[in-house]
Amino acid sequence: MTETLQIINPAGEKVGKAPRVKREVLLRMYRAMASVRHFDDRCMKLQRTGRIGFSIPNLGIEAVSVGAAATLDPECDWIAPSYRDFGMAFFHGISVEKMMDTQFGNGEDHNKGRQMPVHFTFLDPIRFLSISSPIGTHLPQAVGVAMAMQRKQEKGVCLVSFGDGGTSSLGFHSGLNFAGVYKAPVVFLCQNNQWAISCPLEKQTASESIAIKGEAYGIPGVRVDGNDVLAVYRAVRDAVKKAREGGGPTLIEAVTMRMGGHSTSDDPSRYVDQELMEEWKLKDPLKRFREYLFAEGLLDEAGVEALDQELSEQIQAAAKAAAAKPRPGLETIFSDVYETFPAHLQVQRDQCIQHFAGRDESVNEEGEFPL
Amino acid sequence: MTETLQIINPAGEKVGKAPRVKREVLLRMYRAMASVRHFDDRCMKLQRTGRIGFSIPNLGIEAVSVGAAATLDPECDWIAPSYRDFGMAFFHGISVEKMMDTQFGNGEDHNKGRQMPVHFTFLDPIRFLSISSPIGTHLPQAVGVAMAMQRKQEKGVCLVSFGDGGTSSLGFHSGLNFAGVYKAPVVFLCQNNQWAISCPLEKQTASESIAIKGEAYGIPGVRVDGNDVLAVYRAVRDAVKKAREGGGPTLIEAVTMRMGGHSTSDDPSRYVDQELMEEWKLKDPLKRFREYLFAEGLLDEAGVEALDQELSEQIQAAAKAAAAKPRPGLETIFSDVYETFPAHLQVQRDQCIQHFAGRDESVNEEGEFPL
Amino acid sequence: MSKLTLVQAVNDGLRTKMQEDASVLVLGEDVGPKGGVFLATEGLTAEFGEERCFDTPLSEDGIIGVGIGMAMNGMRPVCEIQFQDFIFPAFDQIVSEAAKMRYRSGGQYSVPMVIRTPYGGGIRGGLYHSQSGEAYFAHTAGLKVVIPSNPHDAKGLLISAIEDPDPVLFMEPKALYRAFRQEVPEGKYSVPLGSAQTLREGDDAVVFCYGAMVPVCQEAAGRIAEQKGQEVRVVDLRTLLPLDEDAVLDAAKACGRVVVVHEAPRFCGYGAELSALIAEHAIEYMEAPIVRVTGFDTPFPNTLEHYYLPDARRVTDALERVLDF
Amino acid sequence: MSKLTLVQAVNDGLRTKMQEDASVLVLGEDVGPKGGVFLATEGLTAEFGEERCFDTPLSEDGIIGVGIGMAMNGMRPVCEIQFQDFIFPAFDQIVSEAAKMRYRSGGQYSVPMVIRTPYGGGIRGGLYHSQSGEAYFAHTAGLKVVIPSNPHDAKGLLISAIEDPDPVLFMEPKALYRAFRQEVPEGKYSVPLGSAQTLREGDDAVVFCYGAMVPVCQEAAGRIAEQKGQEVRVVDLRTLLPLDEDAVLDAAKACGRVVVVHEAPRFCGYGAELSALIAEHAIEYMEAPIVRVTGFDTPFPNTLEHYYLPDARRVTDALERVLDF
Ligand SMILES: Cc1ncc(C[n+]2csc(CCOP(=O)(O)OP(=O)(O)O)c2C)c(N)n1
Ligand SMILES: Cc1ncc(C[n+]2csc(CCOP(=O)(O)OP(=O)(O)O)c2C)c(N)n1
Ligand SMILES: [Mg+2]
Ligand SMILES: [Mg+2]
Repeated sequence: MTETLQIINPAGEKVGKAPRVKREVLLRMYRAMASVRHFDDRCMKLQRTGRIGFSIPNLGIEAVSVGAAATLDPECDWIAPSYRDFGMAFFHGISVEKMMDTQFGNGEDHNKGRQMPVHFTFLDPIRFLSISSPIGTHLPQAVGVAMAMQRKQEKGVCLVSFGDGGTSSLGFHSGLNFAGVYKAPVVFLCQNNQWAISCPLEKQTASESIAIKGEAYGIPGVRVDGNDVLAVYRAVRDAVKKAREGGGPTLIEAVTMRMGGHSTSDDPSRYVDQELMEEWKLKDPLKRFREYLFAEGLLDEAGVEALDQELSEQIQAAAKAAAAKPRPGLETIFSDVYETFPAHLQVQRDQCIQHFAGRDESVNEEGEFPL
Repeated sequence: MTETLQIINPAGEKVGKAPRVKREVLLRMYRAMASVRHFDDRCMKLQRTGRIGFSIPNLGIEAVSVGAAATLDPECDWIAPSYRDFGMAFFHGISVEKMMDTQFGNGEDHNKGRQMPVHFTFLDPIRFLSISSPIGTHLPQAVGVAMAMQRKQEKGVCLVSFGDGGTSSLGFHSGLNFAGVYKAPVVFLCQNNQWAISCPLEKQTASESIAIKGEAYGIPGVRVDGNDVLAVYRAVRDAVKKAREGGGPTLIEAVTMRMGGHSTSDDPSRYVDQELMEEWKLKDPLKRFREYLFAEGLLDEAGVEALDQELSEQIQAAAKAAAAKPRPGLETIFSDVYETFPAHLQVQRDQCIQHFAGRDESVNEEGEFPL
Repeated sequence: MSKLTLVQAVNDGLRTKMQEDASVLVLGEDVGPKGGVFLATEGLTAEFGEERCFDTPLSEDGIIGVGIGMAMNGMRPVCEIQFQDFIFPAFDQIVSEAAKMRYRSGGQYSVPMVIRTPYGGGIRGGLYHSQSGEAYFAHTAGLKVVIPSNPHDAKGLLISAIEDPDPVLFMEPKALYRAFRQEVPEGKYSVPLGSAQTLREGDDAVVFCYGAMVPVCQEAAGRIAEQKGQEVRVVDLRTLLPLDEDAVLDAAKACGRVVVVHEAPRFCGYGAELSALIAEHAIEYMEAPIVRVTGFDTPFPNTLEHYYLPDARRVTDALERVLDF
Repeated sequence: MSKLTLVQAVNDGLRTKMQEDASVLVLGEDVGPKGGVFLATEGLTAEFGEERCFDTPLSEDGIIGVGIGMAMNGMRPVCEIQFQDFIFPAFDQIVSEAAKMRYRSGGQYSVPMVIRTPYGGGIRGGLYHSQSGEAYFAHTAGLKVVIPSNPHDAKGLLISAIEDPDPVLFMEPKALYRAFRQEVPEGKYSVPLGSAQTLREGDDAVVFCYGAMVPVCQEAAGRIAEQKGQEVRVVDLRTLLPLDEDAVLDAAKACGRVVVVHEAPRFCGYGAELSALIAEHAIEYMEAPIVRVTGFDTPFPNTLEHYYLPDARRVTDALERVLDF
């Protein structure tokens, strides 16, 4: 049986060997996790009030993305995130304003309003690869990023994150296979949150664990308590170090639970057992880490309150600002298809702009996202 | 480390517990293996003399396909073969004439001359699924065949065969995953012949073995000496029995060596080490089984000679007959696209027939297959 | 008769065939207890059990590959691909396998399977929840491609698709899933594959369309009638492959002015085939250029999707252009 | 200058760019020691080492997915897909990912990658070693699609493709790999993407073609000149996406009679786009139907492949039809 690494137990007590992490990094991790909690909550409300079209709950899984991201060096490492990885962006200091711009798809969104909410893309302060809706496609891409590092003799590592459902995708198979063969400096992080929309893990795969799937590719697999940010940190840190030193890839399974619907359009009561949710509520990763930091004397109630206050205000302000920004210009429908404009796109762009010029700009804006 | 099951050693001596197999079945197995050897050899010659366009060497791997096929019940079981499985057809009594028709792609070919040589399809005497060139696509199909059996509450099993290269395909991943989840009555047989064209196994996967890949799907993996027909028989028989009784799928790795080029167009001297070939020559599966049958008193030199004579004549006659049969009619370009003819295909068919009618029928027939 | 939305009609069609024929199965992501992300399969697992309507792992290659195998062994699987945008991992199984099985086996094996999938814009789904990929499939001999535009046809065409002996890609215009209700007969009836339908008569011009563009074109035809007093024929193709070529050529010849409309990008889109067919077989009847109104040759945007999608204004403009030529 | 076959010119183009630019890499099945099944990559591993020309596992999804990642991180990968027929497992990576990366990331990431693949009939390869899938890709905004018809263009276009900042599908007509030799300049030169070439002048009719159909059309044009004394213009498109629309429309207008030729099936094939373009922008110049000569709407057969493939006779017949209209 695959073992599960744990350092802080659900009560916040230290039960394993804690990794050495600087005080300010620990606090940064806590701040990132709290930011996710606030940002997520705000996005749910924005969606319910019709201000944004869609979001992806991050409730309950904050430790996975933050613990993993905290091990990376933004100078040389890359992240190939999933859509449920707000924490990776927050830890690396991507601003809430930028993230809100994507949530609103406004004219200052880095994606120019072309993607749905939560499909973030950033170059700075860390390479944060363009999130794609098709599941699993980014795994071989991450391996390619890592193989380019090998060829450039850089020290970087690529961290790629995906869900339990993602293990069934084609990209999982080809990504891990290539990584194993070429010993690519890549760390595969599976956020096993028990569900792929309504599909429970046992209908996703009959394997004993996700970690064990590494065997099929000659890649060591490690399982950690995904609600324990230090356990995630330690496992990913070791894997990153190994990859950086030429030791090849690792597959890490972080066991957690999606504590909300799949997305703002999902009603999990159709398929999730309420008792199970109650059990998992007791394992909350933010509370657990907070207890730990209290016990270590690194944080106190007042600090938590001040932080919550600050984040809540900051995020509300960012939402307000993002909502006020104009939508992208019509020309953004046509730019970035290629680096330069082929003739037929010039014609289409000009016709489109002409078509709407002088006409009443209001077009049908209905449509609700179902998923 | 994955263990390797062996029953007859390279010297033909019994070193493991032989499965109970009726005398006539053993002899049928030997006959099928010898048929493959002769058929294969004849096809090489037919290709070299330009009579057929292409073939796939089966030299050295005869024990895998015959040992596996011998465990099946043609009344209820299905085969989803690879192109390197002549032995499966021979064991089940598919006639050499029919096979030669496909090699020549003549008008009596069951595929109506539409596929390349070696892409056999049969319904009788056993369901022998249409071989496809794209690697690995037949794995989920075989699982689907098996899942249909579950739903019809039939006792059948589907045996699906593929190469070591096939383990990297998308179909391997989705096929094994679905089979594991639904406990489909399917047996996955990997003919690990060390090469995918010029790609050696260690560049195909970093896993310790192919058998171990089953772990990723909750499917037990078994490794057998693929040059030992009784070892293959025993492993597949057990897996078939288990599947038939509702115990779910098994992955079997039969370790062997491709003793020729990938195909008639391949020159393996560019990438295969000659010494390795010499080593493997000593492990020849046909010779090994012959020694065993000699030792068991089931066969003698005279019997072998008579059989060789018979097969050689039969196969040469079949080739001659197949060569003499007319090519498929022009209308076969257009039939079987759908069950019935849509209007546009009727028009295209009529135009094509009219175009060639009364004209000199000779068209450019050049082109040599490179692979 | 009851008034159903398009997605309810799909559900009704599935239920009708599952009741009648035990070999009809439904499989796909979230089609079970959740009932599908659009609720097209709602209640089927409850009524028919897990053996007949079941959730699959997240693998479109697996869904279609397994569906093919089941179809070859006596079942009539209806595979759901959650969004048409996610069909591409199964492209090989569809194009190389399902479409070619009967042909390559000399007719020994066949794949009577339906692939249902919602397509098109209108839900703020961005690049990957909005695409119209019909042209990728309509180029594939051996497949049939069907797109209904209303609840009545949705149920009737789906029943025909399930009964068809060959693989059918059944694309459902998600923008119309709940756009309106229509009387739909109870129980079994069918609308034949391969036959277009004229939804509005007219001789001054003809607009060819399908799926979610049908109401858009009907609105445009109405505007032209109102504004110019000219009558535009609206032809809903319903089956894209095999195409009802006679219906297309007859209408083109009768009207002499043609507009072709779809949401998908223009370049090498399905509309090109319609134009080409007419340019080959009816060009001497043409009194104006054959104009296409389509999505732009870009990926599908998000915030600006309603500027990307053809609307009644763009279709009206094109009709005016051919009418005034 | 040296006389090279088309496949040698491809090899020379790869070598030239690999010598010049250390970020250029070659990956694919059997491209290493074996040199590719057509020997297009022969000698590259020996010259540049395993890091720069390497064999991959049997996974097209992996080849393209890994290629995309490398391209995003500063490399210029040239991925080989052994036969175009086997590209479909990578369809999702190509169509959903490579083609849309620049767009969806607002221009933050891009994929300067080339996918080389042999396509088309002529080697008795049956359904799965003969297909011409250009239409599946030419419908995809964000991709470029290039098909050379001779050794000179093959090298020059390949160099342009490798230098292009966007993903390019480079389809090589395997029927022409060793069909003839041509003078090919040594070292670096380029043929620009997006520009068609007139290979034979004429004003009586024009035939549009690409790849392996180019010599077939040239032969047909020669026959028409001989038999009827009429001059047929032959235009080799070379780049299918973005298409040189001006070249197409100018030639169509100048000649008034058009034939479009490709090996791929007709329905929704690339030829439809050419017809549609002309029917929209130059219909008033047309003096005859726009005729397509193509593969049939069936899978690709084996024994009868030479009855399936368009040949000079079929093209000549079509030219006669438009000339005599
Ligand atoms: C190829 C593909 N198929 C289907 C979908 C629809 N879909 C979106 S998310 C999802 C479930 C993903 O589950 P998992 O990988 O566990 O990630 P999680 O949402 O739990 O974080 C599905 C099926 C998709 N996006 N891509
Ligand atoms: C999807 C796909 N990619 C590439 C090929 C070309 N190809 C044909 S056989 C082969 C190697 C197969 O190796 P393996 O699975 O080990 O089978 P073996 O030939 O050794 O029996 C390759 C790459 C193919 N047929 N299908
Ligand atoms: Mg999950
Ligand atoms: Mg092999």
